[in-house]
Amino acid sequence: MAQLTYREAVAEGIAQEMRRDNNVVFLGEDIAAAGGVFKATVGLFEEFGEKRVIDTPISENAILGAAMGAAMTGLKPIAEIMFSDFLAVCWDMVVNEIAKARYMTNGQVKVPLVIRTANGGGSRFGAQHSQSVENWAMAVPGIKVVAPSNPSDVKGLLAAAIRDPDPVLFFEHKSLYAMKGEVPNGEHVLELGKASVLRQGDDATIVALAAMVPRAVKAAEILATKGIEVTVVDVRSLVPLDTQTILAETVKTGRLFTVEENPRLCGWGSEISSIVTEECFYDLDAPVIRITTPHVPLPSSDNLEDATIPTVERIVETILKNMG
Amino acid sequence: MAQLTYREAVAEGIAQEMRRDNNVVFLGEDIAAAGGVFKATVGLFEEFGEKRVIDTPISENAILGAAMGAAMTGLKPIAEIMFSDFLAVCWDMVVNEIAKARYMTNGQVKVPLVIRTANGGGSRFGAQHSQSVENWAMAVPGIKVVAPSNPSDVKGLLAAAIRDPDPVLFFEHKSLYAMKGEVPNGEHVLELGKASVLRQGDDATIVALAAMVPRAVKAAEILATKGIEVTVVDVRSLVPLDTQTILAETVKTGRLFTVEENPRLCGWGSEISSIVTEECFYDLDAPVIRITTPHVPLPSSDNLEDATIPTVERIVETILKNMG
Amino acid sequence: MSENMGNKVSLELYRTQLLARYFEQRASDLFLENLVKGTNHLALGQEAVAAGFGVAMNKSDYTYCTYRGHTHTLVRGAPVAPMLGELMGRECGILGGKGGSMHLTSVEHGAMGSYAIIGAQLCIALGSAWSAQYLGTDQVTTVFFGDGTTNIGTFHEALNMAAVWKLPVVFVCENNLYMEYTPIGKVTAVEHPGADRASAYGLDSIIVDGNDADAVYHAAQDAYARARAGDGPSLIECKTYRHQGHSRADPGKYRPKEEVEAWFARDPISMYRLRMMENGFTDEDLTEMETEIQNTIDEATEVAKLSPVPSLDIIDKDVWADGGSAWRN
Amino acid sequence: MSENMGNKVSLELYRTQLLARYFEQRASDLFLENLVKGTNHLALGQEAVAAGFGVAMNKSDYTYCTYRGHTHTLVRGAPVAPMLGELMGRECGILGGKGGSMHLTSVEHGAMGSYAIIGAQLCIALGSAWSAQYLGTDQVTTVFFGDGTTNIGTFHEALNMAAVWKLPVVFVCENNLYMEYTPIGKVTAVEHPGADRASAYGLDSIIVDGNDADAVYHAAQDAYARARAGDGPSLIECKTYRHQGHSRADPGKYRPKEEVEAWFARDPISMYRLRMMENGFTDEDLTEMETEIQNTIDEATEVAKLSPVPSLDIIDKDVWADGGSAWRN
Ligand SMILES: Cc1ncc(C[n+]2csc(CCOP(=O)(O)OP(=O)(O)O)c2C)c(N)n1
Ligand SMILES: Cc1ncc(C[n+]2csc(CCOP(=O)(O)OP(=O)(O)O)c2C)c(N)n1
Ligand SMILES: [Mg+2]
Ligand SMILES: [Mg+2]
Repeated sequence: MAQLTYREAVAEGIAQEMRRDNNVVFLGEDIAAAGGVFKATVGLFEEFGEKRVIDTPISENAILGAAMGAAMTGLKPIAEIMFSDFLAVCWDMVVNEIAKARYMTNGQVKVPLVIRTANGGGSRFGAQHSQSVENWAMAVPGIKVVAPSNPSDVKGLLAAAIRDPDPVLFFEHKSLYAMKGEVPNGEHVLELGKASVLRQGDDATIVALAAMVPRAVKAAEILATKGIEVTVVDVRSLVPLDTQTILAETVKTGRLFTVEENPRLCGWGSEISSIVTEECFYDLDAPVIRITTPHVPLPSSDNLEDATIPTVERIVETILKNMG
Repeated sequence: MAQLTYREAVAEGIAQEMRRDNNVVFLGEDIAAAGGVFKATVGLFEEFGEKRVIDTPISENAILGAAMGAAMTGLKPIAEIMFSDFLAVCWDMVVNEIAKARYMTNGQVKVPLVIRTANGGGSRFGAQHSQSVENWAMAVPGIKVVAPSNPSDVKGLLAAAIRDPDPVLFFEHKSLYAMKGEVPNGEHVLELGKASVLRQGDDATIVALAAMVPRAVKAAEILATKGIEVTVVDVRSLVPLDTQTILAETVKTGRLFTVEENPRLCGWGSEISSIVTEECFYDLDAPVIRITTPHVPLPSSDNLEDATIPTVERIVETILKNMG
Repeated sequence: MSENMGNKVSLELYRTQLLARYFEQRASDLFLENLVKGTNHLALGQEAVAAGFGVAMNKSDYTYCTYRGHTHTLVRGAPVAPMLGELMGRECGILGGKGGSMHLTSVEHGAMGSYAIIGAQLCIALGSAWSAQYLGTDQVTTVFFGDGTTNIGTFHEALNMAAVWKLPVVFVCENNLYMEYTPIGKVTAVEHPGADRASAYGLDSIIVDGNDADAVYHAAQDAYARARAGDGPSLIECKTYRHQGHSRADPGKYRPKEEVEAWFARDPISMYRLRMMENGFTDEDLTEMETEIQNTIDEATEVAKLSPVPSLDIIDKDVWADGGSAWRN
Repeated sequence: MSENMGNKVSLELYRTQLLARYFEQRASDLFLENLVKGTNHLALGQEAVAAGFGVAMNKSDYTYCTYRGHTHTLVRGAPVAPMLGELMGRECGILGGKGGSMHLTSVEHGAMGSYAIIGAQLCIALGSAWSAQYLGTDQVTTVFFGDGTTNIGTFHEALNMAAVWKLPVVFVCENNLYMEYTPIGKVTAVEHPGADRASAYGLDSIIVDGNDADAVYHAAQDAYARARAGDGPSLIECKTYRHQGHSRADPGKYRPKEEVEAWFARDPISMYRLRMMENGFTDEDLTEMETEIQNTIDEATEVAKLSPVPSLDIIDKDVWADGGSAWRN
């Protein structure tokens, strides 16, 4: 085990796979010589050279197009879209091309690629650089959606995403880049589509993702001091979705709270709430409660942003109120 | 009352508003001289001339950008994005610019515009020209989302959208363009955010939108012959959402079925299911059941497409199975 | 056929154009018979472009085309019955009936797909050019698109990146003078929507007569030589004209009669036939070839007609590499 | 100040550049004091561009700029304290603390916004140019963007549509040689990312010294005259250089020392000061002006520092025209 930051785990995950497979290539804006605007790809250019680690123009459609065509013809590209908000600029490539090609061609076209992107709020960057858009991706058939909450998962899930034969949208959380954690040395590959249960309790279950995971864990600790024991599930991957774990952990406690950074409407919480309600209705002691960002663009100043995204306090209060 | 087709009602709704307000302008690809690829805008160019009804290059970002900037400076633009699938090409303009401008500028920037687009399947056009993406729009704070199911609503809701001081994404359903119906003569303006109850029954409630509305009504008629009386609610507008009507009509029957063309994950049905479950949990006799397109891109051939989008039969069977 | 057939390339160009022409005519007929559903964008009148490039390229090369992509896919060698079957939504379809007319693809023939959202394929084409460059193969990528497509952002991004990376890719703008129903001049800042933009990417301005298969073929050869030599992309504007409306729904009434007549008088296939005869082919030779190709189309039509509709099972297939569509465990 | 101040425009250009310079220096200081959060993209070194256009345009004209838009917003007359307050996330902020450094806007001054997603504002700028044309006002729209922005699709779409519609809009490419940390030459197919693309839209190729406020001012005047005469858009490439890194996080190490030195030697403000003195202004005159502007910034800083953080109430305000954020009844 090594102590790595979340950002270092990104570079390590990519490096592990680039060493293994010469056909893994990496492109994006300022990812090479500069090591990325979040410094998450430092060292890759030096190790793998300009043929495999490539600085592109500001051309998000060309970046994803090039990645797609390369994936169709033998390479394993990793493309960075600097901020997940910018996926909107090249959304056509994601949803209409990359996600649909295999299906539309009856399996002829294969698109094994990874799109990495910095997702989420907390950096005071304002509404165009802070969104959590993993729900957008979940709504699109044909693309896998992964969002790790800690350095070890970053390395293991990124490696799995690169090895996956299908396109994967990999959401790194920009407010976690500085987070430190234990990461296995040597080859580390996880399986996509497995949630992880971080803590177990009898009273309620929380399902969270990415930056909401440490907050959920913290909330659980506070609740424990008040005599409420909650299970915390880190979803890790929205597609494929580990409904087995989510349903099992919900049934055990009879109560489910989802904690998501998505704005209120049509977030992934609504999907999980709907699945759980449909499939475990008679096992629920109370309705599923979604804790979300309100349905507003994200404001930029510290106090406003902090009050908008779900906080530890809000999680605790919401659970207390509903368990009271 | 006049008998109009859904497509004629589009032209009539636009014409009504262009006659009223000289600052209403209309732009899009092939919408002027040719009257639109769906012939939904025939006659407007002839009546209002090339200064107000404008054929554009294939430049969806420029179309929406021009509409936005014009809306910010005194005009009331209507922009057509030919197929809703193409919203992905200019998604940045919708979600990051148009939807957020007012909020980010603390109310300084006003964006009163309408984006009209042909949504939905049933035309054997394949996966890139058949999607129902109203759920994408619902997920974005700052834009209103309307989807009419009949000619009268087309005219009345389009007029309301044009008069609305906020940006509205107006989803016309391409498989309804040929539908005929009674449309009020003269000025006809509805209110955004009001669902309509098309039929009332005691046994269950169906909530549907756009092309799923006539199917839901048909299903209700078939169910009635089997002794099951269902309420059918046409949501009409996803944002604002008429939760009062949806909740009231669900509580009356204790059972809710949503029927949507969206692929399975994160469709608007999941949002309504989550709201209803959270707020009426103890009034529900059974879990909310979502009837959706499976989570696949839409296949093109007749029989495959027909079997993918929810059919009258599937609605009937699902309700029968769950009421059985 | 007789011995004096001469130039193999001419023969191949004529044969390829005929195949394209007869296929499109059949697609049109089947559409009128209501055996082809949805929509259908025919390249009738534009066959010389697909043929010229198709004949000039190597079998291992890659191509990308548009919703108007029947002929571009055919010229790569994609088999006729599955192509027609796809238009008809049959089980034998080259996409199993899942894609339809706008998405014809035959990866085994290097036909990497037909793309129905304007401009996307220009960016995707960068990728196979990049992989060929990376892997050190000599494969060149050709990407077809229309005049109207030069006004969307992806055109610009693709051209710039191709030039910067010196990719082996040839951008073929088929200027048929219309973006759907709108004359290209009404929506474009320059006269030649492709050629007048080449310098913005440091490329030569190239215009060829897109109704002359030989001219297209030679331009293609030059571009391929350049690409294979590592000298990067080319942008070639081919002036041509479609014989029918934009798609099934369009009678094409917006086009001036004289313009239509002038272009029909320059029909690529009639012109090429005349040239073949000037070059010593006999009417008999050519008629024999024509009959043979027409027979191929007829036979394929029968095969496709006999094919059943796809099994509903495939709805849930091939979203993922494991063959299925499961999004949960 | 003394009587011999001479040319009013020069004075205005110098004053405007100073205001921009001192504002950016203060923003930088406040950032280092951790009073400005998030990110901050300064235009230090590029002030002559914003000033040249700002002085040349009419009060009623429209402007659009980028995340590097402090100076472009200031030159329209946006008040300093609310500008600094916005960077600091205070209640007095020009956006109430909701937008931040990357979105400065002052609609009442025609500063129609700062846009943080590359290229979008070029398309949005079409709209106010269109409305001015439609309504028959003489307003011209100016839109600022960087060299790196010339490679995204929206650049292309905006330029083409502006040219086709003959819109009164001026596209100002501030070529500071870098797209973030990447030299523009490494990712661009032509030497002059703006000017070498002008012909693709039927426009003249125009390059000006972006560190010379007079040169910028004259180019702006020409473009505005053209726009107001109904002759359509212009694309002007201004060569300039930023004195700091791309944003807060960037020390700018990727730039060669000689390059940096050469450009610092061409600091627009020092150069302009010399020219003013050559033209008869005294050191005293100029120092007086400098002090006055510095005082304005100091006073505004105090005002902003005293302003409280925004009330949490505003989180739910102004999504909609009714002032609220309700999505349900
Ligand atoms: C992004 C996008 N916008 C609009 C369309 C609708 N559309 C289909 S074909 C077409 C015209 C294309 O014209 P051109 O590029 O000249 O090709 P041609 O059809 O003439 O071969 C348009 C606007 C589309 N498919 N994708
Ligand atoms: C669509 C999009 N892609 C990437 C970015 C990230 N980004 C912000 S500034 C920048 C560089 C812009 O360079 P240039 O246009 O030269 O402007 P400058 O910063 O030099 O003023 C990039 C890539 C963005 N904001 N939007
Ligand atoms: Mg064309
Ligand atoms: Mg720059």
